[in-house]
Amino acid sequence: MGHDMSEEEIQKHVRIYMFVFGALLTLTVITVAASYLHHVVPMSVSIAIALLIAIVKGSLVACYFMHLIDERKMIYLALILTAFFFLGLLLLPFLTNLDQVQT
Amino acid sequence: MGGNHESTKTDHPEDFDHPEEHHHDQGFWRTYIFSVDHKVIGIQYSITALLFLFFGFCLMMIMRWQLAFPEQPLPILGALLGDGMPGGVMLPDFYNELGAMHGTIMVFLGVVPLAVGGFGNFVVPLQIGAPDMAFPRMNMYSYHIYWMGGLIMLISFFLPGGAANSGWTSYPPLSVIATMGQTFWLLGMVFLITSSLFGAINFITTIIQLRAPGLSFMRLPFFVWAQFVTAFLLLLAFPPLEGAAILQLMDRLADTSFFLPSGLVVSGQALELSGGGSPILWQHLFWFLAHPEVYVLILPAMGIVSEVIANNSRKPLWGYKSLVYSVIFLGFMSFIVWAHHMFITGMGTGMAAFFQTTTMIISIPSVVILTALLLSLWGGSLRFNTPMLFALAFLPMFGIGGLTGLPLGLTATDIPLHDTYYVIGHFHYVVAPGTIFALFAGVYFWFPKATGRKMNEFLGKLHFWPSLIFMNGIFFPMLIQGMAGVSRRLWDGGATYDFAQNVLYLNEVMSYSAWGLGLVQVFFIFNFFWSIRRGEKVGRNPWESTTLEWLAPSPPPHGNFDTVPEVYRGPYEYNVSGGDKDEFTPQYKPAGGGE
Amino acid sequence: MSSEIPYTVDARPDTGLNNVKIGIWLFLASEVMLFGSFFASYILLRVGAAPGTWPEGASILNVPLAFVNTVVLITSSVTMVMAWASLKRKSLSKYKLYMGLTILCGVTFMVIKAIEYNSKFAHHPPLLPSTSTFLAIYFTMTGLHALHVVGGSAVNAYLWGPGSKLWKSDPEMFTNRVEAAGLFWHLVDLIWIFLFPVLYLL
Amino acid sequence: MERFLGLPEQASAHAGQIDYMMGLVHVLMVLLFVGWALYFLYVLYRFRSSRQPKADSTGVKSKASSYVEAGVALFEAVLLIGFSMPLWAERVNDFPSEEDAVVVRVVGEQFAWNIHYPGEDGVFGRTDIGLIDVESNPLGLDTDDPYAKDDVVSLNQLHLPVDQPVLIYLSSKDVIHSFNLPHHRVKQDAIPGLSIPVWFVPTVTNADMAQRLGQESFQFEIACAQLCGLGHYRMRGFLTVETQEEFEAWLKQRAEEAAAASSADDFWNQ
Ligand code: HEA
Ligand code: HEA
Ligand code: CUA
Ligand SMILES: [Cu+2]
Repeated sequence: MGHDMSEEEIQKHVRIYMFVFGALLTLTVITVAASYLHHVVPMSVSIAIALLIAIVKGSLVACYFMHLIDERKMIYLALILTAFFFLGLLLLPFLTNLDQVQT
Repeated sequence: MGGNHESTKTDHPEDFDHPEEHHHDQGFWRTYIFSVDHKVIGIQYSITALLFLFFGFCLMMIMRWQLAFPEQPLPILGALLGDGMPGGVMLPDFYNELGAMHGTIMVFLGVVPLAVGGFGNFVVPLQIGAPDMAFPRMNMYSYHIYWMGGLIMLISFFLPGGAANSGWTSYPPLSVIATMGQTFWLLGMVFLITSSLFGAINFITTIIQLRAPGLSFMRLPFFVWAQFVTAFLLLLAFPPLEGAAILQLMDRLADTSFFLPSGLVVSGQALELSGGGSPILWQHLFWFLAHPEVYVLILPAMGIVSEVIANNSRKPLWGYKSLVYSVIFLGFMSFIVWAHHMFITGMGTGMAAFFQTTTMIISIPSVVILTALLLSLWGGSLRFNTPMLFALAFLPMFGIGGLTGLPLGLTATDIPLHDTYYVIGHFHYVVAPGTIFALFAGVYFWFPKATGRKMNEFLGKLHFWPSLIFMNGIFFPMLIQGMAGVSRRLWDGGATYDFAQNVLYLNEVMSYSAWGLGLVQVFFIFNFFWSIRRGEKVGRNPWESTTLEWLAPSPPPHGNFDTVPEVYRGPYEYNVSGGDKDEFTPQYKPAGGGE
Repeated sequence: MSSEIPYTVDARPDTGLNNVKIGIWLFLASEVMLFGSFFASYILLRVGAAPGTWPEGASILNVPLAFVNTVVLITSSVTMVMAWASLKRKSLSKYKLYMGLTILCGVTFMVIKAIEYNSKFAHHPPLLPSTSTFLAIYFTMTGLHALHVVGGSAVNAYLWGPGSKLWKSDPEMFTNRVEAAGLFWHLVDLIWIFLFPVLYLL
Repeated sequence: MERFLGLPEQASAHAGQIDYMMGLVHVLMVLLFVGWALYFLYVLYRFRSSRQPKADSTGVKSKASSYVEAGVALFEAVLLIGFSMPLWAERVNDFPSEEDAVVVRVVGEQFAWNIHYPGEDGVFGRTDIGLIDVESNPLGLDTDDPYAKDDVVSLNQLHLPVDQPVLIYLSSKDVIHSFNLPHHRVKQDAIPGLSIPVWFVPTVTNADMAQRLGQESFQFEIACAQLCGLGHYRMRGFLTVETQEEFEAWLKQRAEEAAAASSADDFWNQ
């Protein structure tokens, strides 16, 4: 974020914040509501829904509250690197469980 | 807020403040203990880390007695070591404590703090022409957190049951049912990790932000590149171990069972646990850190060696670009090879194929780096001073260490070699005559910058040659023993086993070499302290070097440079212009501007 | 001072960033990896659990309370970003108001958390980390997250109180600090956004 | 080659393959090392500053080093795809069926190896950690289970018939151990909570090995390769490879001993 912002720009930002706030609240309600669905749909589906919503919410926070939507190249590079290793880390349990020697 | 952003940009650095004039007396505590000056912090780190290295080595020298002469009382010292050595004879538990602590201290309290905290702190800001690190206060904290972590580790020796005794790898369930020392080990690790994280953030920010005008990334000295990549490894690989340490602390203190499966029976007694955990999980989290960690041990060393070789071969490094790309690639790949330490845990074909392939791939950039350094020598005018000797010896020693990594990295050949002395031999070749030699090279090389005096050359050579011989006397026999199948971490060095009998004689060879190595360090220690006061006085650039740190006074004052340096060229322009006398063009020399 | 460090406040022209901004983002990257290791452990333990032994979060944990806490934390994120925007508008009083609200939210979150923990301990038989692996990972992850909330709130409180004096002498540096604290606070929020469904709902 | 490298004598069907590959890797290593070392020594001599007062900054132009690097990469690829992966697949995929193999359960504990044979019926009896008794029932075998009646249990004594595939189910009671048969090129961690299969074909009996080495007698050893506590160094077991007849005789004898011991127990319990 450059340091000189005009009043209008700030106004615009604030409007976006309020919009994101609303979206986050709505999505939270949806997640909770959807979690009661799992008696109807299979577990895997409800896991997918919950995680999908969480990812959308997380992205909203990151992009707008944390201003990632317009950040500098250097920060993107560092975060892409992190994201890559983070995914590697999450892969680790699957690697372990799926590939244990068995007869 | 001085208007210093202005002055960094100006082409007339004369109006930059002169540090000396502002040097007010800050008192002993602020100057030497709670200093925020990167040079003081670097020296604090270096001395503390050297002491830890020496301590870690002493632990090993005691262990080597037991390995050479199992169950014979250790003369003199044995009586002083208390409970672990009744009558001077080492107990198996005490052996395990010493082994675990040797590994931990060498890696986390010795080499990393010296290579990164010490050399990184002292040299990096100077080499990029910065007045200090980006966050000086955080820098100070990271040193103080470091020694506290070290202190916790030391205290653990005096606990009932002694220090941690489950190896530096701390595999559960063994580590979870171990004595209280393990709790301290974990706490200590949390401190050390936190300290390293602060350091890593600081280094990355410093290198991105504080490069002098004109110093583009591709003009950075290779040492800075190595530190840059190292910092990323620390930043991203350490947190998972911190997480794992927290989980293991929970297992030990809150009776959870993250790493404990159901149905454990220890000494015939079923453990009361909720169970359901996984011992392999720890191994994954540990090695997710610890493999990048071993590159943390080697990259700064490669950086030091490159600086010393460029300087003392008096010519540009061969293939600077390929060095830089290799080191970046190496850093990147080091995150996806971790499970090569776990081939024997019962790994299926898919995972084994993946991890041995990545392991073979990661050996290629190492080969490229070594090749570039070797080719750099061709056509040079080699000066064999002490730092150069250590740097040169690094090459074949790292060569042996690296090459022995190959049979370990292939699953089929890892079957007989895993957890034998072959592994111990492999990595000691890379860390001891490899990294330790590089660090020695660095000490001899930058000592004049830190103190304004050179270390004694004759003593230096007296230190180097026997060290080289003894190092090989210790570690080559390990490869032989490992081939013969002798397991590591054996209290009696394998004497129990029939199949080990015909390589047992090597235990004595190794032990005598280790004590010999210990003995000749006296030359170094003496030289070090003697030279601080009595060494030959030198000017700013005793080695006739091209990089920026040699522009600053020796020792550099607070704020480092008289004026903000500007950079006009790449890092290693030795003898690039004609003539038949040795010459060099420092990075801060403007284009066309002759002598 | 002679050794003033460049770009502590102003952006370096070629990177477009000041030191604090890079520093805080790197720190956040390491935090992501830290929590990543917990999420990885969670997955591994859950996938590896004997069939039928992994409880459904909602059957043990209190979803309504956690829902309220989610709302509280999201709100605090908004007030945090509003606090920063107020500084951009050069209004310290507005800033104090929003920052105060953020701190209040943080405290509310902790109070609710404490109620939640207490009801677990008071349960018969008590539900402790050692009761089951699920509870173990629940307490560890939420506990560590709670520590982050406490730490973040402490920083916020400092910036609300004594730290805000800096506004007078160096408003830009102060704004940068608030921004950095904000980034940390949003990350804490973001982590909770994932913790909530993963632990409570699935 | 295994002689040259100092590996233990080979005693299993796959040992030769592993050793062959071990030889190949070491040939690559030695070639690289010696090649570079010769270059290195020459350079140190040729370009010392007294002989070469001014460096020539041109640098090496030859492409030879790139070819060497490419060669190394190629060699590694061959080792990987041609040797390591197939060998590994054979070890962890191609398990013999339980009918064709001698099936044994090996359970590590601090600091001993419990060996458990299923007996005539080929089915392991039920075990329960509640029944474990350090002295009399280290495995916690449930003697009321009909499958358990004929099971044979021994401590640190693993007997196997020669030239027959062996399928071992490896686990541990307490901490991680590692089941290492140096002569058979077998090593596998024993991890509590998991039962990990290992297989191999022993090809040399104790007696043959004694003869090969010109010794009076010979005993294969089981070593523990993973740090497991203060007795790690002495967690040594014995493997006896013998003819089918000897093996069966031993099993029978063990079964009788066990029966005698348990009836003695009963006597004292009355
Ligand atoms: C600085 C530390 C360091 C470095 C750089 C390396 C480098 C490598 N390591 Fe090593 N390793 C360790 C430290 C290190 N290692 C440690 C500490 C352990 C044990 C941990 C424990 O269990 O306690 C270990 C264990 C270890 C294992 C696990 C073994 C086991 O437990 O079974 C494996 C397996 O793949 C492995 C592989 C490799 C490989 C392929 C490389 C490659 O990167 C090497 C590439 C280099 C080369 C191929 C050299 C090129 C040489 C030339 C070009 C010739 C030059 C010649 C002259 C100059 C004459 N290492
Ligand atoms: C960086 C890592 C590092 C380094 C440098 C070393 C260095 C040495 N190591 Fe160690 N070692 C490990 C890491 C390291 N080691 C690890 C991780 C293990 C495995 C542990 C485990 O099983 O869990 C291990 C295990 C290990 C074993 C196996 C034990 C066993 O399996 O039972 C042995 C056996 O001989 C050994 C020996 C040595 C020796 C003789 C040195 C020598 O090379 C030491 C040389 C040291 C110096 C030369 C220091 C000199 C310093 C000074 C002189 C300071 C001067 C001070 C001032 C000026 C103030 N080490
Ligand atoms: Cu069992 Cu080592
Ligand atoms: Cu590794």
